[in-house]
Amino acid sequence: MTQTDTGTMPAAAKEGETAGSPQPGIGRALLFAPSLVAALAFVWFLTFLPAIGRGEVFTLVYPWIPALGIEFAFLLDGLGLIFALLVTGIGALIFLYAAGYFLGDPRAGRIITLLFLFAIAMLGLVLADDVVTLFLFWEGTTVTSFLLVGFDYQKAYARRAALQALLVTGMGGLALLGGLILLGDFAGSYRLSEMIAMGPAVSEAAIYGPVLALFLLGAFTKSAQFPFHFWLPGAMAAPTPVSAYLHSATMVKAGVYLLMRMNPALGGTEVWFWVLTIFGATTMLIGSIWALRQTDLKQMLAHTTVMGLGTLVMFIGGGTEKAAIGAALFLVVHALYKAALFLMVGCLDKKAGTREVDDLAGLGRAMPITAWAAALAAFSMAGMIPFVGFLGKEVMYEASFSVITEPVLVAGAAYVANAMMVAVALIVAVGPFHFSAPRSPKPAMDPSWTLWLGPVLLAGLGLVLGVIAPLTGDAVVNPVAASILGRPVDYHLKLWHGVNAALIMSILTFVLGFLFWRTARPIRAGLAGAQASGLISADELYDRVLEGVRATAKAVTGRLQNGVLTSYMRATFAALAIVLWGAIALSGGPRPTPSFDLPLISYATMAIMLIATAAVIITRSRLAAIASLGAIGTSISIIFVLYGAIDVALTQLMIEILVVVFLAIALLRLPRTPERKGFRVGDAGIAAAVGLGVTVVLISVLGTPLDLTLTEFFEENSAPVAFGRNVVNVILVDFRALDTLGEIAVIVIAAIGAVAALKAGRQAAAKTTTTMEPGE
Amino acid sequence: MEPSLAIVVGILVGGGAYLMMSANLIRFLFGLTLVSNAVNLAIFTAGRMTYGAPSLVPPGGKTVAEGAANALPQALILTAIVIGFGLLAFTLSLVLRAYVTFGTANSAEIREAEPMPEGRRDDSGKG
Amino acid sequence: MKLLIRPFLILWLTVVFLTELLKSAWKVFIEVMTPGLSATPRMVAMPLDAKTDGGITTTANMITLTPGTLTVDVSDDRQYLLIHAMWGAEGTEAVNADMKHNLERVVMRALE
Amino acid sequence: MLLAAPILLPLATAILCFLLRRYRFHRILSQLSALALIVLGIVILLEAIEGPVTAQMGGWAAPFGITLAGDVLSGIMVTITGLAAFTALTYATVEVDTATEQLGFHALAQSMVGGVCGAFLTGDLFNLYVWFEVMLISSFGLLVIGGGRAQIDGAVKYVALNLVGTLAFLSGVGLLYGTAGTLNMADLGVKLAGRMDETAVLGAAGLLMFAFAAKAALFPVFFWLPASYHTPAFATSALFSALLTKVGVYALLRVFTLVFEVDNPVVSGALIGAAAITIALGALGAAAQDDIRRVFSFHIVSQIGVMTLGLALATPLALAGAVFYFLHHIPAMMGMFLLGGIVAREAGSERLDRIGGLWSAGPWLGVLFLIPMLSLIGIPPLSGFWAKFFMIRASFEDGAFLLGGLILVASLLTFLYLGRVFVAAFWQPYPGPAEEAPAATAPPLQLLLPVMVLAGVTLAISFQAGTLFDLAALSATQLGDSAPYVSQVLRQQP
Amino acid sequence: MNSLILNTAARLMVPVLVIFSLLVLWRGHNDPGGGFIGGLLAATSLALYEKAAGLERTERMLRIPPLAISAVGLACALASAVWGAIAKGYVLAGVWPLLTVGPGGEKEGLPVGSILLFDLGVFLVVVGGVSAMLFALEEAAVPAHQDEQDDIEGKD
Amino acid sequence: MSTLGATLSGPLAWGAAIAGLFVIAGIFVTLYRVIVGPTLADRVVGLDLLSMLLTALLVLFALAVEVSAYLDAALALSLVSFLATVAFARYLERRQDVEAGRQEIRREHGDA
Amino acid sequence: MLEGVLDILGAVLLVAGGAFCFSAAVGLYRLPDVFMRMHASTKAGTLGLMFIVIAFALTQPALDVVIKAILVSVFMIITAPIGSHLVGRAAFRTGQPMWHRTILDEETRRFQPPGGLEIVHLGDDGEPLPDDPGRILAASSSAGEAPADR
Ligand code: NA
Ligand code: NA
Repeated sequence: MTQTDTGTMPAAAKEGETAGSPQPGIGRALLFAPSLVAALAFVWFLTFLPAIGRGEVFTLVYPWIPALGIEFAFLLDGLGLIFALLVTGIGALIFLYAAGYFLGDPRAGRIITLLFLFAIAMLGLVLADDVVTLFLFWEGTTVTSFLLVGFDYQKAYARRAALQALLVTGMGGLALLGGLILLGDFAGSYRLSEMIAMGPAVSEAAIYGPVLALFLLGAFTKSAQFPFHFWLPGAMAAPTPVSAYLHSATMVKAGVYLLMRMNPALGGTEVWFWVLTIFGATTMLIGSIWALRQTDLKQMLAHTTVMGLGTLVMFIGGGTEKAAIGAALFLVVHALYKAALFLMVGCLDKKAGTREVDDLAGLGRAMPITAWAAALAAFSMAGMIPFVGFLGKEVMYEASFSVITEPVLVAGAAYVANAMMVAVALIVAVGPFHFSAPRSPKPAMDPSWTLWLGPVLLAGLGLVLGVIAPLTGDAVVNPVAASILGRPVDYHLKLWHGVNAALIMSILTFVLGFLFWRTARPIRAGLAGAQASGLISADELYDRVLEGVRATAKAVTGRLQNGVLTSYMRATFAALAIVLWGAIALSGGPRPTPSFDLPLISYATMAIMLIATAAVIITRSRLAAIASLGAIGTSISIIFVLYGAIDVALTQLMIEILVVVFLAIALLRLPRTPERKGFRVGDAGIAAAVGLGVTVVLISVLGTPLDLTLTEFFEENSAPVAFGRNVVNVILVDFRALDTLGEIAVIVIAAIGAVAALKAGRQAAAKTTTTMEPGE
Repeated sequence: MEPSLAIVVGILVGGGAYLMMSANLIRFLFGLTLVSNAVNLAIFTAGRMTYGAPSLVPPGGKTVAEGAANALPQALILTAIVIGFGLLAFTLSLVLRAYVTFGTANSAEIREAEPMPEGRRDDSGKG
Repeated sequence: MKLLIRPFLILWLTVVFLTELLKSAWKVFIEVMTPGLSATPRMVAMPLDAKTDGGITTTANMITLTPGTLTVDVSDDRQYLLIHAMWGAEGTEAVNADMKHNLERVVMRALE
Repeated sequence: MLLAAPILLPLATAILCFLLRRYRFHRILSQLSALALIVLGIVILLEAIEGPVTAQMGGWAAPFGITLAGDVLSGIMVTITGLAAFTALTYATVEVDTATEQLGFHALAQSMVGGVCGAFLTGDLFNLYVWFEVMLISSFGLLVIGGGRAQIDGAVKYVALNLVGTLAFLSGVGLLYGTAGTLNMADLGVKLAGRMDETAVLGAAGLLMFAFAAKAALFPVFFWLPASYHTPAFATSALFSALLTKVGVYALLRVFTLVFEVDNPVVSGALIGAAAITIALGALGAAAQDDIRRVFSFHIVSQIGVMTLGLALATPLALAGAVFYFLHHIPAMMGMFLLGGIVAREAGSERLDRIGGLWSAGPWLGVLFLIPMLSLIGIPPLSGFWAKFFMIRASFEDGAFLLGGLILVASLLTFLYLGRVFVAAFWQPYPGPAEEAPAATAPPLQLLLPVMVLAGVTLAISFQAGTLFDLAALSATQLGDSAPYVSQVLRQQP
Repeated sequence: MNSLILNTAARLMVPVLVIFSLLVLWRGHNDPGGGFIGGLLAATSLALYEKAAGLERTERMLRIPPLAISAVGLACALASAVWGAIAKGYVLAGVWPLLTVGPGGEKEGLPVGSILLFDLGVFLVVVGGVSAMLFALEEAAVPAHQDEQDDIEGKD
Repeated sequence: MSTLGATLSGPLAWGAAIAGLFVIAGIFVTLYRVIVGPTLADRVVGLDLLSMLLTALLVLFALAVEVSAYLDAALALSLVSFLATVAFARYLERRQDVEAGRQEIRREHGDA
Repeated sequence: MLEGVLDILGAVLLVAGGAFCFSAAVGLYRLPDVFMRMHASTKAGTLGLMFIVIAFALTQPALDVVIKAILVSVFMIITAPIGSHLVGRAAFRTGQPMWHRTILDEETRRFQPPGGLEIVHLGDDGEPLPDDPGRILAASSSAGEAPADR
């Protein structure tokens, strides 16, 4: 595949290196404030651990639109708490990291502000207990993510990735909104907790299918599930702290969160299992295979994130208690090691000058802290005992066996994925640091504490949580699993279960993982070949879909809005004909039989009009056309006289002649009518339909009796009350004077407009006409 | 009731509509004039005008004579005629202006705001 | 003196004119309602004696409404009228003399 | 006098603007008049919360004289009209040159505002026609005034297509008079009750629907809008975007609740069909465009479809949603247009491939841009989200799942095309020569102030969504049950 | 046109017609006529004068620009609306300050009041508006070299 | 079917009816000239006569139904038709000069 | 008695007026060129209309009717010849076709435009003569197209 500049991210694109003026002192201090705030929030959330562990639930509700039952509502339970802890805890470290990472960069303020805003949105998302509240924060993460991915907006790939992330997650968000509203209306409440409380009632309802589809679309796009997984590697255009935070630890887990949250209501069905398992497993496999294809460490991690998300989704689909435990545990495991590894890669990028795996080697001595952090995180990732990753893998295998429907499928997928994680862990933690002479684009050294503190703490926590496995299980994992399942969980997490099937699987995993690591280069080459041979990636598919949408839009719009007035007019009159004939066809009522009993003078006048109308259409002489128009207008005014409408007749007469005079003046300048291109049959058909429709409706009107109350009132009050004997005039200037006021306003404005058009036209012409007199 | 007028109205509307669908803006103007007239006549017909006397109260009288024409539709038509004239006069000015600007009164050749998709594009044209 | 008789002169002018108009319409009536065309059209330039705007205008108008002749134009120097005569076979002088005798003199007496 | 003031005041201002020679006075008068209109609108709104208020012109009792009637909806609309006029005319003080002002720009703008207010306040169908014409002819003038080639092209199409609508409107009114013998809308409603299946009534309803649809820019009569809205001055575009189509939708709302029965299957079917296709075609059209204002124009079309859907569904929530949509859409869309103007001014073009670099020139403009943009996309808690939410919920509640889905799909396209505009204007590097790239100097205050006011209003609507929804719901109640309106109009005293 | 005959006739006819149009305006409340018809009549007369004497002379004769005339007309109508509102409490209400009505309904005095002001406004609007459009059209439709030619021929 | 829908009777009604028939017949004959031409001037003359005949028809109708108010329409028609004739005559005379000006515009815009 | 006489007189005037009007139309139809047609329309038309108006005034002798009748008559008398003058002048100046039997006096040269003009001649059937020798009034060599408005 050739790289073009249309917006695909170059493999080793640099980021955040723009030099700028250093931050002033106060500004610099302010950069660290979000980190402190997040840390305080983390501590505050920690205090809830015991209560939540006991199964308590906290709520916070403000009224918002009471008329529609919409509230600004929050709920803190096990699931919410663990996410809140991840958001604030990892957030604190990443804000700190970002402050260091962007120190001296004028854009530091912007990115930290955006990160902080994102953290708020993410926190709101996981704590929301109201449909609108949830969606508010859900879209909040979409928008902040858009702005963060497009942070390096000068780069075409960053703009493309930002728009891609916006569109894909935006689509999911809209689907989710649809699902939320549907479910809310079904449940009669917009409170998530109340929807969930309905439990299986939802899956038995008729709306279950659409609701499920919409929720899954929302969750899958947000959590980069196949076939929407492509946006996540693209989003790596964002600076490393952003990738670490949004695109590994938190935002991409929003979809997973949603599935976990809705599991009691939407889960437990065949379709739920199959969809989640198949999509989760596919995502997992795709992510792991393409992770090996990458040479950019960040891209590699991004693909393993896709894999991790697939794993989570697959286990949420599992439906058993063990599966829920597995999902809950892996959620924590993944967040910790993946954030640590991302931050570590950021350190490498900043201090060694590249993220290309082949350009980095033997830096363990130069960057000891970084190397240690990498090692700790990688151990957890690979599932080494006693890291929490080990726990995760064990539970995962146990969960696979527990799955009722297709344990072999699930276990097999998990096996391949875990082996791949081992391989990637080895690539990331071993390759750059050990067993080789130092090699890097620039002299490597450990970064400042703000940069290494995050990876070290996160990776260390992976060890700690593994060591205190029972506590981790009771305080963190079980409440989450309880939320997923919608019922209390009684499971005891232990580091050592003795030798069982899961342990054997773990050992086999290491073997396969090691094999993958050793054969990484040939695999990579093979994948590259497959890619080159025209295998279409989802990312390309996205482009094609987008192009397809644009092409469809252009085709449809080009056909309709084609810039040709006649086609607009044709459509407009055709619509009018359809409206008229539709109304005639779909209605009844009196249809009088016409009678024709008028004096000759009436018929003569009408005949004049008809002859003149034909003349206007047929004649090629413009003067004859104008003269015929004059004849029609005059005839109409004679008809007005015949029926006693003398005022109207006078007005009509003078207006008509003025029109004729105006036309005659304008025709002095306007060009001759070009030869008619024959008779336009289609137009004539439309015109005839319109005309005939008007006639039919008009005759129908004549079949109804006319209530003359208004006219009688005017006739009786005109002379005695309004002091005028010409009833028509009194209506015009007294009874309905407001009409006349508007009407004369029309004349004034028409005159202003016409003068403006013509004067400006004359000025415009003066610029080009050479024969113009000077001073004109 | 005057069904014959209803038929005349239909023919005027049809003829006018046909002309309004023409690419030639002058013919469009002719069509507009026709349809405006037709609509006035339609109101007139719908207003159940009867062959009769003008709606004038005789001097010293209290109300109009028996069989006087219905005054209300007359007032409406009068208003409509004048408004229609304003619109027509403006449209005429616009067509003239379009001709001065584009050198043509053929709407198919007036393609500035919505240019041909693949055609030339005038850079300076945006106002 | 002239002021006193002017109304009578104008009245006379009117009478003369209405008679001429009647004759003129009758001639046209006969010409078009009977088969065949007897017309011998001729365009002539008639020298004007009337000098004032009103005089010229009235003369020109009356020439139009009287038998067989029709004013087409006034020359830029106001010396001549261009006249289209339906029956100009007898020649220019006859046409001119007829008009001068019948109309222009009456007009000038009444208006100038 | 209160109800007539929003009509008379702009007209008087128009006259003064035209007669005064000093252009500075035009501007000040114009702006003051618009501000006064806001006050008048709010006063009407406050009075109408208790129930509709009416005034009989000339002191002639309804249905003989012309009734002006103010309910919550008209109060809201007059207020927003004032806001729209104020912001657009403030923007115009810089954008519109003196020569154009000399030709009567302010007079035309004010008379358009007068016509729009007339349309919002009148209780008489023929009078509605008259105010439509005042609005229409003023918009004609505004479109051609001081125009270049594109403007004239746009004007020709705009005028030609709108004239068809106007003629249909007039015929519809005439036929309706011939059927019911009255013109007062409340009286018409009484007289036409239960007669929707007569050819005369349904035919007239069809003509009026066609006319209002043409004004509102609904399928298949929306062509005039994308053909013309991108051609005049941005202030004019913005004013048009705020008022013209809305008057069409307003008229649909008013006439098809008060005079006709919108729950008639033919009427609602036609409206739903037109609205749905409009939503789809508008969104597709916007996705196909490469000019800022053409994107916006098609976006308007799409949103008009959504508003019309509110009427077509005609449930209380749907009607409230439609009213709320007015509230949301006018300030947001105007803000978008005016910001588009600033973007075009700074970057020197409206073509998406010829602009860029604005974020570097001043990110605050981008942030300002994001407010109406995200609101129009429908990002919560901004006003546009609520508007969409109400409509989707109303569709779902009515069992119209496909329609709700359609709104969602159209919203996705909104992400696409408005996102494209933002990325092109702010993030994409300026494609032209570097010395022409947008500078970091702030545009004049007269351009920024209206944009900030509109963004502020959008935010205020967003955060007062609850209160405003109550207002919209009250308005929907008044629309849905016209009995109080009718009895207020037809009570036997002038 | 530069026709001596037309010029002379127009000079004679137009003043008469304008006076006649005012008469039509005045009597319009009781007989066929009124602001519209009167205004149109006056506008037609002005058009005739314009055709005969040329644009420039007509504009000079009018003194006030026609658009201003029509704006003043609209102002008259608005003033009438406000007059009614102030005097009677209803916008556009008829006010007849010089008219007294006897017990039997017989009227005395002059029928002059807000309604006549309104009708006058209509008259002015129509005269001004129509003339303005006519003049502008005339100016735009006749290319510049035409006027030049007129000047060569013209000695009106 | 009556000719004019007259309200009066006696010789006058008959006279009006016969005159009405004459005028109506004349109108159709004149329409032929207006529409067929062949020259512009023919059409203008035709239109002039057409309006004259329509005026006559109006007067006849006013007489037949005994409403003198309808004479107003006849008066107005005679005025405005004169204006139309003047405008058309000018159109006739100027058209050719303008034709030259148009060539210029076409040249400027580079298309014919 | 008087009324009866007036009625009969009125009826006669009406019929005569109608007949004159009709003859004007027939003249317009029958006569071969525009100048001759103007004779018919101007004279017969004006008198026909006047007869009808006078009949009205005679039979309904109210003051307003008489005034209006006089106004219409006077107006016709003033405007009809002016109209024919303007049309005729335009027709002459733009070289409208002329019946081939029309004799043009030498003095009419002074009424031609400076460049002179060429006149197409119509045969008795109203069609332009095919091999018209042409009565070219002044030096004008350019062979213009037929000015017929086709
Ligand atoms: Na003679
Ligand atoms: Na005449």
